[in-house]
Amino acid sequence: MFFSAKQRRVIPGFGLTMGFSLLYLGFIFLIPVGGLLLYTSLMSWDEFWSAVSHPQVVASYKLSFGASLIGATINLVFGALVAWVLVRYRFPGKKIVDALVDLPFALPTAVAGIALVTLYASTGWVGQYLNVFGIRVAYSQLGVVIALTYIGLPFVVRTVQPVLEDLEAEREEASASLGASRFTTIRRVILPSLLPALLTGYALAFARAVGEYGSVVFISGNMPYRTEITPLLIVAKAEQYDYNGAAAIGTVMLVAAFLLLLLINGLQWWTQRRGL
Amino acid sequence: MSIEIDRVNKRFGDFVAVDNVSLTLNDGELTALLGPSGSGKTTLLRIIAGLEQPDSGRIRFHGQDTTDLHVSDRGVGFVFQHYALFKHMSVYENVAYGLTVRPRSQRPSKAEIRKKVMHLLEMVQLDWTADRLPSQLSGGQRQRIALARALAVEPKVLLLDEPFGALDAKVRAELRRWLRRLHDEIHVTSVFVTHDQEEALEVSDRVVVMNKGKVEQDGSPEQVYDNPANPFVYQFLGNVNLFHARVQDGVARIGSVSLAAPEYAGQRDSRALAYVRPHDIEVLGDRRDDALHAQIELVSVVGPTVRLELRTDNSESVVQAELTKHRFRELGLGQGSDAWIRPVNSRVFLEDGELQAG
Amino acid sequence: MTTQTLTHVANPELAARWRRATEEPAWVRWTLIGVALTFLALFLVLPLLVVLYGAFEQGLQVWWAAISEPDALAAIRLSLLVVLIVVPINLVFGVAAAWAIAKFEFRGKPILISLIDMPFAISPVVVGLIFVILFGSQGWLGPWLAAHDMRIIFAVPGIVIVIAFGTMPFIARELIPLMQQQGKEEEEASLTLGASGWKTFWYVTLPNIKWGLIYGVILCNARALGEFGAVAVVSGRIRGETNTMPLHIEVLYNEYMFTAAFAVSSLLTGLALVTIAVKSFVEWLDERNRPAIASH
Amino acid sequence: MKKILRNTLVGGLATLLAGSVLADNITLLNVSYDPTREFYREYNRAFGDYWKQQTGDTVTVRQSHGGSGSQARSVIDGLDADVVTLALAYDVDALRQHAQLIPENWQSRLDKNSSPYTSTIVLLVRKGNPKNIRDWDDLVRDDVAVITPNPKTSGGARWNYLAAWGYALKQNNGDQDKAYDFVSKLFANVPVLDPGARGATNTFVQRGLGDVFIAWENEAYLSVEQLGKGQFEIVVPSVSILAEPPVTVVDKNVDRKGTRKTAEGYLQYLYSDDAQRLAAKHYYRPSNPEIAKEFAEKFVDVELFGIDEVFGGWEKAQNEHFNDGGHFDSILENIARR
Repeated sequence: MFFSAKQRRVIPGFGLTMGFSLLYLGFIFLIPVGGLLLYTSLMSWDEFWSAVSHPQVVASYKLSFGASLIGATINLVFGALVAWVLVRYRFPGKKIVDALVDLPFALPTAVAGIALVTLYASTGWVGQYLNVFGIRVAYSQLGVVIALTYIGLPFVVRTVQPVLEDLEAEREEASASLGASRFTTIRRVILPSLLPALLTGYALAFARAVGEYGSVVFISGNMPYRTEITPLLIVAKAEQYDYNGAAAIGTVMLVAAFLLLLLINGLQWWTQRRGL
Repeated sequence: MSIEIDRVNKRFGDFVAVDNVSLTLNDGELTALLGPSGSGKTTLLRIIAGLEQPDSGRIRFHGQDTTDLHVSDRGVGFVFQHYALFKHMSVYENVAYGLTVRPRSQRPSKAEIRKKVMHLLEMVQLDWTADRLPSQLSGGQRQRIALARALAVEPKVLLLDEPFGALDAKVRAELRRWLRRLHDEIHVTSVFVTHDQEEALEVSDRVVVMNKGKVEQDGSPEQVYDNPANPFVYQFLGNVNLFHARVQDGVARIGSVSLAAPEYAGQRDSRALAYVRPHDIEVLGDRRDDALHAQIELVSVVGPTVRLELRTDNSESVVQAELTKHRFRELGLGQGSDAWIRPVNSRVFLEDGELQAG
Repeated sequence: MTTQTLTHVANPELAARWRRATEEPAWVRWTLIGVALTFLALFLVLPLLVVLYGAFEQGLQVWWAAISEPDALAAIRLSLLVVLIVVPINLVFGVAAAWAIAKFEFRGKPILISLIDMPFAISPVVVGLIFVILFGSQGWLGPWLAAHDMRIIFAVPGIVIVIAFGTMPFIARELIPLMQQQGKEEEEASLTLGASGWKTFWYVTLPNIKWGLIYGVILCNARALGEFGAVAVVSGRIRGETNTMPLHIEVLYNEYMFTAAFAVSSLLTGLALVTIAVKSFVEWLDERNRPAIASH
Repeated sequence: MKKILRNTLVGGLATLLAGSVLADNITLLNVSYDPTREFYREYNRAFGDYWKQQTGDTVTVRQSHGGSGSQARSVIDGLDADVVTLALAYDVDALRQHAQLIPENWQSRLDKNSSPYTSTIVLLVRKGNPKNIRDWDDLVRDDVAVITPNPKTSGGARWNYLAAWGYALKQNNGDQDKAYDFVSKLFANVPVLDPGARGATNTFVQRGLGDVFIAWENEAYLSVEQLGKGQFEIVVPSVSILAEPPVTVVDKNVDRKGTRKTAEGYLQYLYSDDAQRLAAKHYYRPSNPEIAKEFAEKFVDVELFGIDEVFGGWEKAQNEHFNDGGHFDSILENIARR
């Protein structure tokens, strides 16, 4: 039996906690998600396939996944850097900066979208200067990347930070005593230890970005084939009473999300196995 | 309160942790469960406590079946290897915990609790730490607090899991003696788990040697040490030298040396191993017929004793011998000297399959 | 030779240049700090300033008028109501799930953890869609609900459910690693001392997970207040009735009442900032309460 | 929760006490599209006063605004609207097609095709008209960026699209292919497709994107008056479409809630002189010609064509142009390919 302890346990409450967890998961999660899958499975294959493989939909996958990939990569680089700076260096205002990292978790996405477009539109505080160089952020694919970078920012920082804090100085000292330069030490000793955390943060940021809606619609141009993200397309389909199409695309995203999570948990498993 | 362990079995997946163990631990005794890691001793202790459920078999306290009694109703005091002190509570609160969580009807008054806790803290000589947090104490102090906490509920039996495992050598030795004295004072039936034979031999009234889930030997420290039941116990209880020997009619022969082995009186010529502890090897400076020639390879002085490593003519392995510094000076030997050695006390076990009635 | 070595050590220039094996040269350090702070300024501080500037551009009075207007108050009330329902439920769930996962071994554990994680990765829009398909009057359960005069979507229950869905992992996710790392020795110790399961949880487990729990609640709270995409689909946007704060912000924005939109945003941002401040305070308390264990 | 419970209770009570002399508290829900916010805010107050006078009942009207299509979807999925006041007949008709919430003849139940006010599509340009935009022709010039919402999700944008298409037909003697090319060129100039009309206004006005904004007449005036006085000018094209935003009672809902009488009164009152003037004040063209005359100088006289005469009704227009695989999809595909 899944989800049942092998036998009576000394610590009490297994039945109660497991029962409540499963009941709650079932109500709030499995019934709806199962419902969507069932709904999709009632469609014919042709109908499903034509809905999810229409060029406009495929273009939106490319944007959603592509921009998420870029955003997550930016977060990978800068998130690692921010985590490094926050853990290793001392500078004035460090506590405040550390606290601010959580802001994208806490700020409603719609507000984030409005704030970002206010900044990056060609009349905005930042946009007007970028405009001089011919860089258009708002209403372009770049805008989508910016929004997705914003909402995924805390993930890499917050997964790498604790690992970096726990890293023993001894290994670095050992590397240095063996004649390695600081750069070599970082590349050969520190980076490999951080790799699992980096990948986990990367995957989480990516997964979150793929599904993001609220902040993107304000800053992306929403042009089909060019700046239309998949979640927006789902909304558009639903609003044209095309629930089948919406559900089909939704299922594709759901499956993508699940695969991503499997990847994340696989990474964590791998991490534990390597004893890092 | 006696503890009766009746044909207890416990597996974890494919791993047999406790293999059909039966034991009776007497009232007021301090028993050591001794064995290497993975021998099942901790599992057995946790089964007695009710922290693990046996796959089969019964546990009885004073004849009363407690197998299905929940740990919180079993009335055992359990001292954890890593103390398991409640980090967020002061020392006082930790010790008082077992009393304060009792149902209101059975709970002593605040003043009584206070009196009792302070008494216990005095007993473990830590009354001055009452207001501290566990993290502010040293390892040895934490261990004593954990013990006081377990005693506060007046347990019927006291169970200790590797109680000194995480402490340094000096503190271990002190605490060991202290535990012995404490037990003599309160006389509660106690069981402790250890992998350290010295600890088991020094502290306990009784030693139960375990290996691979089975009891190898059960007896007083002297019995176990002097009369190991089998090669495993012999080897586990301290350093030992192995000599290939031949046994015939109650005599074991190691080269030119003969040893009495009355337990094999009717044995025909068989291969055997003789186990000799380093301090049972007599080292002589002069040649003797009933001794083996050897060369001293290494001399190390450890406090009042001298340990020698010698190589015999017919053996590739090294023989260890132990003697007093005084005796060593008398012999006038040094590194590289020739010497003659003679086992004065040994235990002979036949090699596998050689046992046969003569 | 000896003298020379001594002079070397005493050489102030060299002493100043001496650095730890685990340190980078100063210029590298400051460059990295500079790059990181610039990145954060662009991505975190500027949007925050935009919101605050927009909110207070026309003075405190206008700001106050915007957030004390009846529809805004209704949105605030609704958001708080939702939070009051969702956070406690998710709190109980988080603790229960973490207890089951951290204290017991059972098969299917990784699957359970993955399921708890799923809402992180599912698009809020898909969440909204799922509930419309299930509970909409054209949906599967819709006719039955209508026949029994029950409303789920376009009413408070629907909003509560989608927000509960989206914020489900936060507390559980915070507690699971914490409780796994703490093991179960203290609980066992408590049980051997005669405490019941509830008492053990209350006196031993809870104090140990307190800070993680608070942090999880804070994050869950913030997300519950800020959830937009899924709520937009199931709320029906009835002014003063089913508009949560983020939806009300969108409404105001679409009515060209930018100052008001930013004012309500600033309220949420303020909440986020307070949240973060509380979290930092909580961590600071935690650090202070954990006396330095003799190190190295 | 409480409110919904109260609504249900009040609804039940209203049914029980129908025709009695007791004064009731009645709540209506008007589900509308984006640009009507300001108008209905004022109209609801006026109607409340009027209804109190007439019947003694107190009416509270709740508003829900959003994209016309998305609002219709919400009502189909169970949003408890008493009346809908949407951007186009097709969206209202969806209530019948998908959920049988209203009868087949809904559009003939009220005067003027159930459209108490009309509007048209005009062009909004920046101050001084720097790109010198005079008519629809200028929108397909290479140097002009056009802002319009997405016709797939916005009702107003469908009017925009059809207005342009109708103009091109007129210029080319009804040649559909040429009209297709014209609209294709126009959309090739569109940099942003907001999902709703209000979002598009924000893009043009607040973010300064684009040279010309195709908008509802009332939205255009609102931008000129409220958002940036003196920053924008309205250009009225040579021909445009007669936009008829229809209204209807949602029969299934009002019958269940017992609010039919009030809901019908609410819509009837839209045709009253006071309401017509109020509509005009908010830049909607009154459907009552008498009142329209009063505001003659406010609304430029422009040649308007109807959807029925040029496109054969909404059903057909929707199928040919906006449904999946329609002209609009293929236009977007062609633009993307270029």
